[in-house]
Amino acid sequence: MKKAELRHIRKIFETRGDAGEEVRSVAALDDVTLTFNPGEIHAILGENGAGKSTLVHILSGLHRPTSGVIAIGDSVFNAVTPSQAIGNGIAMVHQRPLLCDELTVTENILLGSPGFLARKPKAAEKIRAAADAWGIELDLSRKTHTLSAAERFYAALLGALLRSPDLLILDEPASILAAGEHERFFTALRAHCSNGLGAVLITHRVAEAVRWSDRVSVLREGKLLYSGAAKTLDELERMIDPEGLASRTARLALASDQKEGQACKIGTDGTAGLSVRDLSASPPNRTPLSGLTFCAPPGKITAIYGLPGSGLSTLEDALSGMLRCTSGSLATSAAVLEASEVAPSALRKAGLACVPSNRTWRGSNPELAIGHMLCAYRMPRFISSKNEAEVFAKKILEDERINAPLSRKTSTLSGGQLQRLVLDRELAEKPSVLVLSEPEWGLDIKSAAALRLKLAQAAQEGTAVLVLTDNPDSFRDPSFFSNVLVMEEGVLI
Amino acid sequence: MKRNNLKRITATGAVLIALTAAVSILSVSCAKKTAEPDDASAAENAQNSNRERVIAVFVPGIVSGSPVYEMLVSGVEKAVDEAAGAGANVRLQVIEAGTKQADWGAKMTTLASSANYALIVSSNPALPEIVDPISKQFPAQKFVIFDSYFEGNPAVTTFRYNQREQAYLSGYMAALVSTSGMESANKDKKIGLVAGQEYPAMLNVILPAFLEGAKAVDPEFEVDFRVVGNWYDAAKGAELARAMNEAGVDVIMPISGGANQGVVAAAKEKGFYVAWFDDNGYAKAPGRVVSSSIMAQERLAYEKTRDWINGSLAEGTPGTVGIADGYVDFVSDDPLYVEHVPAALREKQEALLAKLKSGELVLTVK
Amino acid sequence: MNAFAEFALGPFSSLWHAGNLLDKAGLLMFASTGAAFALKSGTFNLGGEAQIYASALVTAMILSTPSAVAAAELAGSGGSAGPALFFFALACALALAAGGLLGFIPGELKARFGASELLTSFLLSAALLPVIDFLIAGPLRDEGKNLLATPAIADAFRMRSLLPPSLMNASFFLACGTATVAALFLSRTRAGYRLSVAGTAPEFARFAGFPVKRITVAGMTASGALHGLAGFFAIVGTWFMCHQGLSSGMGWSALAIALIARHNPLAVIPASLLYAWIESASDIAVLSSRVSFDSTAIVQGVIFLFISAKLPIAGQLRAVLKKRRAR
Amino acid sequence: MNGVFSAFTGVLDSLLPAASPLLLASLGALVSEHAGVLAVFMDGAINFGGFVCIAVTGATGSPLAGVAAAIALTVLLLFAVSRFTERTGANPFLTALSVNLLSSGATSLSSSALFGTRGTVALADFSGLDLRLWYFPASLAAAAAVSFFLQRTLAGISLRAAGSAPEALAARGGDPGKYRTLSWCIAAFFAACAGSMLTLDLGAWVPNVSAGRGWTALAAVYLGYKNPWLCAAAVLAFAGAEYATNILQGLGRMPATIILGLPYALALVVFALVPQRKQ
Repeated sequence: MKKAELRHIRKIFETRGDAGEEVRSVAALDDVTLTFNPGEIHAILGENGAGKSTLVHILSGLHRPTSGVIAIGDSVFNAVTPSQAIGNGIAMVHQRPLLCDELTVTENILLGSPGFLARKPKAAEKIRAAADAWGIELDLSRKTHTLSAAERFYAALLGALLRSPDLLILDEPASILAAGEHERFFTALRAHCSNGLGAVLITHRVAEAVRWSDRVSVLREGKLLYSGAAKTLDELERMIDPEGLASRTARLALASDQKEGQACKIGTDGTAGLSVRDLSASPPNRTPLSGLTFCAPPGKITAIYGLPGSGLSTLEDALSGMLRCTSGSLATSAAVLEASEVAPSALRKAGLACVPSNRTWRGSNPELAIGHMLCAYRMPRFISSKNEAEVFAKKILEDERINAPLSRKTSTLSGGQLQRLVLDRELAEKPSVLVLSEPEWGLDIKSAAALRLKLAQAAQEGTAVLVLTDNPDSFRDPSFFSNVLVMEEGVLI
Repeated sequence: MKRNNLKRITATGAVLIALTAAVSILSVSCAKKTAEPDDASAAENAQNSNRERVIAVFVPGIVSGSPVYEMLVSGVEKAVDEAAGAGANVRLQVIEAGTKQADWGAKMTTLASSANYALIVSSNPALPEIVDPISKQFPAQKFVIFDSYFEGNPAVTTFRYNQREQAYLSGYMAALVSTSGMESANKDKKIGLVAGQEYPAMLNVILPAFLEGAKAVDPEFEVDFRVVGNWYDAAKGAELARAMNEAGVDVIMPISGGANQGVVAAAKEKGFYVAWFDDNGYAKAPGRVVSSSIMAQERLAYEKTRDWINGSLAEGTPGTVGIADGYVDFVSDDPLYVEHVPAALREKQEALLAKLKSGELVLTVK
Repeated sequence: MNAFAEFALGPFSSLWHAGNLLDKAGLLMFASTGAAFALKSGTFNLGGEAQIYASALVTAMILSTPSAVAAAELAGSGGSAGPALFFFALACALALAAGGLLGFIPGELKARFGASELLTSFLLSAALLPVIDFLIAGPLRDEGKNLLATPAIADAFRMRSLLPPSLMNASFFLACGTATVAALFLSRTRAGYRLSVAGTAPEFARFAGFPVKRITVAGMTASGALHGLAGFFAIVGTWFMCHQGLSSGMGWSALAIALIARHNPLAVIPASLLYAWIESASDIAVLSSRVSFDSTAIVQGVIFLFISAKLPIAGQLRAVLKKRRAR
Repeated sequence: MNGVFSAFTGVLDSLLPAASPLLLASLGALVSEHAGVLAVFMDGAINFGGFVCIAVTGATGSPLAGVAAAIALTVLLLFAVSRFTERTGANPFLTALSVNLLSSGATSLSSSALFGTRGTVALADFSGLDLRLWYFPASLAAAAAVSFFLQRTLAGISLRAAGSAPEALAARGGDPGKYRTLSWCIAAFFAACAGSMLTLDLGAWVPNVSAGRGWTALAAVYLGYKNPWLCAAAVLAFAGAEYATNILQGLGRMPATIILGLPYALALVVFALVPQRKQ
């Protein structure tokens, strides 16, 4: 088992602005030196954009450092390629697992392995053995586009494990796994690490780091603040969020709270908020919805919690109109829509806005200009050079302190920035209902707190906020929600 | 938002032009070799007080692989060489205009407008109609166009072949072979014609005359007429020929450019016979090609160009040439023909030829 | 160097050549604006050839109907130009409709059945080309002549040459205008914005409630109609009759130009000019028998190779240009 | 009964060999399609391969050497163009189109240099190979090989990933560009085989002998949902339609030229009506 080391790593990204703007350099990593030992779980903490992902991408060969070296065992590299990284025992499981949708699980796992023939039965045997060792259940012959998020994570994990790595990099694994699975997974990881496997765990969940890791490193704005034995929760949280934004939110939520304590009665109040009646849908290869009836009252924040595979993602698609429902209806203060009428445009007319879980491709698109992404609902019929839409978009960027020209592609934004912009865009429509799917997914404590502030504000202004989440951590502060519903196998229980 | 884009476009534009330039240098410098003799002769001419006359051969297609145009070019070439050898200051330039008919007009205009050419020679039934309006724009430009017929323009002189005679000869021989006892002939009174495309001369003259010739052997004869759709799909030509053979056709006349090769290949494989058209084709498949009715395009092009250089050509009138004056003929002295076609058939064909030559049988074209 | 200059400057050596270059560029511009339009909306129109051909045939047919001929005679003999104008406009409208229809069908098949428009537009084109060939060679041919073409349209319907004797006419400016309008439509209207968003980000467009299917159909239909415009002007401005094989190669050239222009209708203008220049230069080189067809094919092939390549030289040039501008 | 049977075998006799070059071509297009490359170069590559095959067969007298040279040179040409495309980030559609232009120019130039003609180059005393019977079985075997390659070899799996998820492949240490180039080379291999089959069958090379088969092959890839066996079925359907139109022409009921468009019209109808697989 080898030890891996990053020495004096510096990574500069160059961003180009609009015409006339000079090329600016942003240091994503600034002189970072870190050691990853075998047999250890090494957690890397930091807020969004602190450089956690860049750091492990350099280690796994997806990025080239601007300066500094990478030492693996006895070899020293200026930079590694992905295949060098794999060859030297470094395997990574990405936050959004990089899988080829057209291939089966087995084929995905075999992808990139040496040799000529793909001995699938033999490979499947090996994969199954690894899966058993980690307590993973997965149908290996399925094409990966039919898998749930957690299954995709497992597929990617098995792919990494089959390269028998010395060092396993895990990018935010917990954001995908449900509570029970989470526990089982980390127990297995712990066990394997005690056999000598090294693990790098990127996470924004401080509690997770405290509970499972042997060593913690904290990054902030590209600089390494701390690296050493795990500290207490408080110490670490203070290090990451010195302004204490997170606790302020909790107080705010309590102050504005007029809890109902129980589910609103169905069908009594269809004139405001969102009321859903008997909604059913049966999309292929996914959990069906069978007769969902619930309501999200105005001025309240309602949550629906469900494990992956509970039908929560089907519900998201149904509520955003991306999926045709077979029966039922959906009502807001502005309109009553039968299942056959539910479509994105009809929903928007009815005053419903949505922040989808897939921000990259559905809520936005990497190829789109930021301005075009923000003005989706506000483009005037004829676009003059200084139009309201442009003013509107500039204002949002200004409010979010994102210094980027409108013509830049959204692919240059960090995940957190994108999430904030999508939310702002939807909120700006002053919706009577706002549906958010996994709003805190990938957000650090600070950003998550800011998000909650915004949601609370929107609720105070009378919007019915509906949060769909499979992350139990969302309920660390249960007072934030006025009502929590639980979904299982396509029904609310 | 667009400014960035524009800048990129301008930059790429500039690069493109630079690159095009570089590539063109390469390619044109390769072509320069052919250009040199021209330059040399041009310099010579400058010293010569005798004004040079350039004859252009305008090829509405591509010379190579097309017997009609190959014969045209070599005929004109022969006349020009001969005249130049005798001290006349004439020169030849061959211009290929490609197969797209819509472009011929513009290309012909380019030639006419350049006023560089004393005479433009060409060959295609459709050309006079393209040339006529151009000629009105440039009345000084003279044209001689073979394989076509046009009246009423003093600057345009046309000659057409009696293709009815030519196709009649083929049809007659094909029917003779089909009814003979030759090993691959069958009982069906069916012969075939494979055309590249349907066009007026084909539908109005060649196809009917081919049938007419066959019916002269036996009135029960039919012609199986099929079309390839282009002038190059040889595999389709072969498929069509096979299908025709299955349907009882034992002699096929291909008039389909490059696709003729497909018919020949199918004939070798399946063992039916081929009637060749326009030039001598016996050697294409010895023993399989049983007929070659030709037009003497090379001779005609040579003679008329020679006459024009000498100033003895009757300009502005259309002429029709045929068997009687020897511009349409049947190749009967090829050893392969003599070897593979039974004497009885050859005699009958000779008799027909004699009747046509003597005027006993008259086949006029409209 | 001399030979190169001859090749490169050939198209500008006379009004005749230069005018024809502009005329060719104009026709290509209509068609490649159409191709760019389809690409922008996220579709691939491989049926351009038949769209041009069919519209050209329709134009030639309308303008040679007895009543159109009579109207042209009336206008020609000093009478009212009204009826002639009517037929001219009718032909234009029907050409647009014919091209549009041939774009609409693959678009609708995609929207309704999810059939790849890449394939359906190609198949539709391949199925129609022989039919049009047949119509021109057979029933619609000018019987009195040996041309494989429809009867020529009357003088009154022909666009006047602006650079006599060349073919160049107002259609070139109309083409530039069309490309500009298309560019403005895409960048300055909501419909154009939605069309290009649906093209680059289909899932986002669907999520945002844009009528993605309608946009697909509209993009393909507009693409077809713009190809149709090329067919229309090919008849009234360039050839005055519909020859067999009139559109051969034009559809593919248009697609290549649209790709060179990176789907941007405004960039289609210089790209068409560049393309027409290369073609004209090759043609002239062949006509003056400097080079053979083969070498021009190779030159064009090499240009195609390099035309979209991001070579290091390009980057350097860009840097130089930028420095200059900064100064 | 016997008559029907012999008619049927007659149909197969002409149908299957005619379908074979098309099947080979569509297998090539299929592989490149899987790697995310739209194989618009097929037509030019078939012509190029066919020419090399006839030229070398003529020079050496051995069709085997002809086929081998055809494969080698066609693969080399497309390899070079593909590397160029990858290295310079050029638009692959345009560079692929350039192959068609280069092929027509190069074959024509070398034809006039080697044989003094730019037209038909017929091999004297060469009457086609007596292998027609084997064309179709060989092509089917190629389909099996392609299917095996795509499904059962690691390179095949990587090639498919290079087309649908290049970033996933890159993260696993594979180079998508390398696999795209591989796909060009495989397409070149099949194009050369198809070209050789066409020209050896004719015993000659004819300019533009491929006559659009490269495009039809591309269409067959879509009709066959990118599956080798379904592609074979699509090719058979195409060839069947073509065969039917050849027969139809003989009946003389319909203008011959219109009939030429029927296979495409038929394919269009079939493709529009058959339900599409969801992406």
